[in-house]
Amino acid sequence: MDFSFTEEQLLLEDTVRRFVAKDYTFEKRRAILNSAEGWSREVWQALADLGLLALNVPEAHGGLGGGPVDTMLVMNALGPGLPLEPYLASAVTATGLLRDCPAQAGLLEKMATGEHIVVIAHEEQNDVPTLCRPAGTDFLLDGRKCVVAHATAADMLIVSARLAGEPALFLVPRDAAGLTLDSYPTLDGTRAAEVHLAGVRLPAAARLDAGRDTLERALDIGLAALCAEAVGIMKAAIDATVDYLRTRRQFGQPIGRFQALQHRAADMLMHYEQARSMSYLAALRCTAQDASERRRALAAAKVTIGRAARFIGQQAVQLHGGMGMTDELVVSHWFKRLTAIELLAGDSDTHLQQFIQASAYA
Amino acid sequence: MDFSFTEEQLLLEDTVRRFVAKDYTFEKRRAILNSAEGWSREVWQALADLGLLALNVPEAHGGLGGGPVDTMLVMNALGPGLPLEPYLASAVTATGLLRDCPAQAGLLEKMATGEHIVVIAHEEQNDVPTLCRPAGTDFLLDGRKCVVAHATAADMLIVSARLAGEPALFLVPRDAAGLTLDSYPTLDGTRAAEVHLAGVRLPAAARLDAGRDTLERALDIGLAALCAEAVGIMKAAIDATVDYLRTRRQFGQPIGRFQALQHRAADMLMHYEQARSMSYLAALRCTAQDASERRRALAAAKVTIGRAARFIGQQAVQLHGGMGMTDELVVSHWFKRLTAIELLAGDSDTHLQQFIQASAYA
Amino acid sequence: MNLDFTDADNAFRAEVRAFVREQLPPAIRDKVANGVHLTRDEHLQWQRLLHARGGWNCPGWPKAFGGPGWSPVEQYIFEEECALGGAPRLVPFGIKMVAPVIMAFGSAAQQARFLPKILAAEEWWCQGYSEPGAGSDLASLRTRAVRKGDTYVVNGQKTWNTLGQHADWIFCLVRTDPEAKAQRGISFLLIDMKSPGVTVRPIVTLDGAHEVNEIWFEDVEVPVENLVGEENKGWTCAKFLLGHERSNIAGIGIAKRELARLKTIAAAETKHGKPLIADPLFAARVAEIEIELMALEITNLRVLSAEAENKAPGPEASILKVKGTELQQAISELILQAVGPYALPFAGAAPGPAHAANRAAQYLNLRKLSIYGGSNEIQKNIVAQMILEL
Amino acid sequence: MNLDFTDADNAFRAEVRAFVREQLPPAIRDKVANGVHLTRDEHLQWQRLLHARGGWNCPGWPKAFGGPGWSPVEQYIFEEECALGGAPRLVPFGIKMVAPVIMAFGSAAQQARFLPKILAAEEWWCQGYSEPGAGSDLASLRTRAVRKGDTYVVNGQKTWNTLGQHADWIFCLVRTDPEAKAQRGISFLLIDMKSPGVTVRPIVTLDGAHEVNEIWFEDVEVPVENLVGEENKGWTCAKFLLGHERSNIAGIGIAKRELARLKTIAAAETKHGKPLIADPLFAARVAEIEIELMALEITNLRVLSAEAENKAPGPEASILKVKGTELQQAISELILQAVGPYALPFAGAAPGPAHAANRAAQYLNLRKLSIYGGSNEIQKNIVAQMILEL
Repeated sequence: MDFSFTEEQLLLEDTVRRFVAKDYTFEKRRAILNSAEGWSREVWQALADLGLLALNVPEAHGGLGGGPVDTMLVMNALGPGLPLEPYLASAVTATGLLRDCPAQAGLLEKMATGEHIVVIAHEEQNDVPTLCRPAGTDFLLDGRKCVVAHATAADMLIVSARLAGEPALFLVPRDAAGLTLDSYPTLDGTRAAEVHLAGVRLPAAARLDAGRDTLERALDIGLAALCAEAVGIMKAAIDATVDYLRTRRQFGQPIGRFQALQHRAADMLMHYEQARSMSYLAALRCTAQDASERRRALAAAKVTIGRAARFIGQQAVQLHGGMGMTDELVVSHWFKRLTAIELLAGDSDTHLQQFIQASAYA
Repeated sequence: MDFSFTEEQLLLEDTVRRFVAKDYTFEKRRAILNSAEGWSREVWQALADLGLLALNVPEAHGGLGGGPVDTMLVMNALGPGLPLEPYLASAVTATGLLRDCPAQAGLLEKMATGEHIVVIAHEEQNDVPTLCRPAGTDFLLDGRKCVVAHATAADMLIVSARLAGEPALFLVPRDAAGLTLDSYPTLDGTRAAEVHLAGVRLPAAARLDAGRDTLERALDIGLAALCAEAVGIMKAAIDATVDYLRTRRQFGQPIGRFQALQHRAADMLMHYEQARSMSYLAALRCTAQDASERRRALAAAKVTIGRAARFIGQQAVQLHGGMGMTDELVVSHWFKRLTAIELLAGDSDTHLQQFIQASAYA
Repeated sequence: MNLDFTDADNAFRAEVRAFVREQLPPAIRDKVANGVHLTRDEHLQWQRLLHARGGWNCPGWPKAFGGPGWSPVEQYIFEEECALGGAPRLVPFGIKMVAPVIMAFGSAAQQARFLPKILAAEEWWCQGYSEPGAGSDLASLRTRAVRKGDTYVVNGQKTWNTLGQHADWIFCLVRTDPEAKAQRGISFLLIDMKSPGVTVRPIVTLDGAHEVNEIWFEDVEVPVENLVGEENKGWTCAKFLLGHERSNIAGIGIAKRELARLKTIAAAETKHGKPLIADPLFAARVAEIEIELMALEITNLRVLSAEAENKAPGPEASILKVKGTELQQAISELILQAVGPYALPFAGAAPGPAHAANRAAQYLNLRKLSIYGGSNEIQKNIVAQMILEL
Repeated sequence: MNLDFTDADNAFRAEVRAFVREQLPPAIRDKVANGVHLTRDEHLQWQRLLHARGGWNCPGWPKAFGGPGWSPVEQYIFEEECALGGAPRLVPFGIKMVAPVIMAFGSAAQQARFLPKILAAEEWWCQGYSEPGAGSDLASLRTRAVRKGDTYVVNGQKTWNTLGQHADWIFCLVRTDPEAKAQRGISFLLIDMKSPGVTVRPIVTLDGAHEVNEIWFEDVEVPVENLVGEENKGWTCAKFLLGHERSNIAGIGIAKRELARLKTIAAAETKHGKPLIADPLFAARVAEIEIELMALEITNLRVLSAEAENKAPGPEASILKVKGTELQQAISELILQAVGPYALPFAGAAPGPAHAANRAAQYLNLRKLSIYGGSNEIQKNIVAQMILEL
């Protein structure tokens, strides 16, 4: 048992933290948020230059061969900056999937340099499946993927579909004929889109040599990173709230002297410490081979992080009073991202039920 | 809509309150608790003399013809005294059932005077039913009823059993051959017993002219009274706790000056007010003809009262610190009765699920 | 004792219900249903429709001032039916806040000048209470009014001003005696928003809305006849007003409407191929809230009933505020959960089912409930100190 | 980073597990399983079995004093395996409280006199900290010790003394300088329970148990050689001791054992003809707790790991105390709910299934967890003030 990090890992975290503090300030992010694209290619290149896009790419394909613990530290540090770029979607989740597809080495190399962005389009409304039918040696895709984060930023989409009743994955260029994106902002500022596929024709090579297991593990790698992101934001929100409690005065004293608010802050910290512990577990188990052990750990982590995200987000706003409600302060933006994270990748109750199932209660 | 009480009702409540303060002190109760019988026939007679045993008996049978609202006020006032006598079981629930059985007028008259005590024996472990088979014009009963409060104090038991697959009710003398009681104390001090029925032979007249509906309504009348009892105890526990917070000093000031404890006390009061509201609803709906309206109201009341009982009971002990843990102070005894009430007549989750069903959610 | 409304109450309820059903413009109803903020004109349109019905836009007003002269229970029924029927909440600053103060403390001239315009929904009022350094702690406010002949010259800054961008008038607490301590030396002043020196600066909130403002006063001249009550005795008005602000503080009608919406959404959304509302865990979460709401409705009616017997509307209102706002927030949380990922599209985007549109913004917006009108922490202080005497 | 125990740790765990399985007397195991209080002899029997294994009854002691010299992680594994195996909790007053103080501050003579008797489980210690007027607020304690020649004469009263009826010795905080303020003027004194003038008065608790006492001192003469550390500097010992009391404060092993018991009971009890554990709502309540416990175990290991790196065992222990006790209490609540009406029989009565016996008494008894050892409210003060610096 070892809770320490290597010097390289600490250096990596520190690098990201300094990048956020210096090059991804709240003001800069606001300008990017209000831009037409809603994300910054320049920032993306900066992330590439820092080696962050190569982190999860195997060394054989020009990457750094990092793993979930490295990613956890990066997401901890990146979280408070509320990045609008598809780091988690492309450099973590999609990379995590493509890493298992030997034929995609070339694509991975381009992702490591920042040249290509890839996101997974998997969710469907009310589970109406996207369908694939063969057409000669080609495939035709029809369906709709919902709330695909960063779809417009992507060069390629990894689309899941049913082929003769079985799940299959396809690499679809964003400019493929028949593919249209209905893009919109989401509550935390990131852009997402409805992905409509109407007879999108793909060559046989577009089908990925990866099954449901590969997809699920990639999604779990993404989920662990999402947990780490949340933990980073929680820490920032607690620090800012405690600062506010120390400086804001009412009834002749700093409001942080009021015991009820002290206990609330203590409750926030306790939620955070528990969330942080589970984020460690998520990072260490997200690549586990035993599916039920992995499910149990990840589900438990998401439940813990979901509850903590809600409590800490809401209380950070509450303890900031009216100021917490303003768009002007970063605290409301942290709250919004924490709210989104609770909804993303399955809500707390869904994971609670998955945990029960994976634990074979009855 | 009218939340006021008649002068007679207020007088009744005041009478009971004064009886508890003067004639049912904590010391007196402790002596009764430690006696061999565990309850006091002398107190029972005093309750009869005050007219309380006649309260729910129809005027035609020598009673006062009172209803659930009168009972609510009595239970509010009686609750803090933690009576060890079978008031709720006999004078409320069993009376509520027998009132609907025209043939039992004579028994009711004896119950009104205190001469006879009757309790319902209905619960079965894991729903293993008590069975009844005809033997000539007689009936034979076999089975086991569990945790029947005050069974040893009763002259008669109303026993539910299955007769040819249908529910039926029988009046069984406590000294009937084949009926044995395995008696024990329960956590709140009242005695209960396992009721074993082995070939208990009863004449045809022992069968009550009452079906499942009558039994269910009587149990609901008892449930409403139980809610009112809890509300009375909650009030007493809050008053005592607030008194303690005002007088107990720590770190140079009364502990009631600490904001976290103030907020806890406020939370206790809010639970109490909500519980009190639902106890009104329970009293007014427990005799409703519409079964699903009645179920909805009673289930909602039990959930509210169960949650409040737990929170207020636990916090009354917590805020009293070590003193709250002692047998010497009444507060721990209120906590124990509140704990028992939460478990009795169906726990909170059971009623939550009944509420969902009665509300036709899906 | 009984919990049933009288026949007269029920007839009145039916009358209000029919009115709302027939008169509320569908465009307004839809906006309310989707949590979209109304324009000034839409607010006023609905208020004028109510006004035309016999002063219904001023449900708490006595007949003497042109109101309907309703009992607390009738007011409760009215507000509940408006909420259930999907009507917008009446903007309270004129009708529920400044008007009662003017009725109780204003001169005959002030009553004649201001009340009819409020009643006719011709003038919009807003509130100048909070300041950057004085939120719940009103006694520390710093906006100054210095008397010069027949005018006060006002300088200072107010914040968390709701919908002041629409307002014709603002009522303010201002400091008239800088030497006096705490609540003394404060006066209650009515200020024309068109006065030179008044600046309204929007505060954008986390849901992207412009609902609150900062108001700046720079050498604003206010005629002394706009002082309500005595100079330096404004605290009396302020305390009186706080009591009145609290009618309908629990928001039972709104909570019932939103609970019904939650159930509708949960019946339409599916989980593992079944309606979400059939999921035992989700159903239990909904039921817990429904039961609490049942209890709170009765608690609210008990407080109303005590009020009707001329017992003062006391600190019990703090209980209603805490529980009522907690419930509204809890319902909005479950709605968000029920909607799922389609709650994420923001700022008007609505790619998902119609019921999903704007739910996240509403959830975010409702976080204000536990902060404003005296934060829930302050309310618990009041419960502990005023009711429990700790 | 990794969360797995080392091979050496796992081997050690297996060793402890085997020992407990083979050596723990079944009668004691059954009593622990049913929440029945052990006798003095039963406690000592188990301690001596552990002692014979190489000082295992003193898991935190260094080898120099005859302990096993375990790392914090090994101590954690040891306590977890003892709990999981159904062993009684080690009574902490000698081994975990007074012994570390004597090791750190005691004279060589004191170490020679007292430590071997603790190690051999020959002398039972109890604690004299709390007083009727001083619970969490130790600084206001009033028990006096006046020096007369070579003895202190002690007068006063201690309360919430755990299992003092079994004790041979008591360590006390006493006031030696009545003029000094707050924590100053307090000394740390070791008192023979057989001294004339010591009276033990039982306090019966709500579960009917005799687990705590009041201790009265009337002109009790204590040799000055029983003073630990310097006169009037007892606070230093007290603070040091509080740090040590907190190892295993989260009670993870016990919580795991009780959670397993809860699941077993919920599998045996039925609801609507199915096992209770298959009820989705009940299962969700169990799962919420299991997940919190998973998290707390890792949090605990993180604190241990920081401790192992010689970072001080700091205020983080307060987090472990609050969460750990909340979880143990929550598990006992669910056990009560699972058992249902058969939880009501009390005081040894057990008419229902075997798993139902004594569950109510245990639930009641465990309310102490959030009160003693520094109430959970005090712990949150510590978290806010020491960690968050509010």
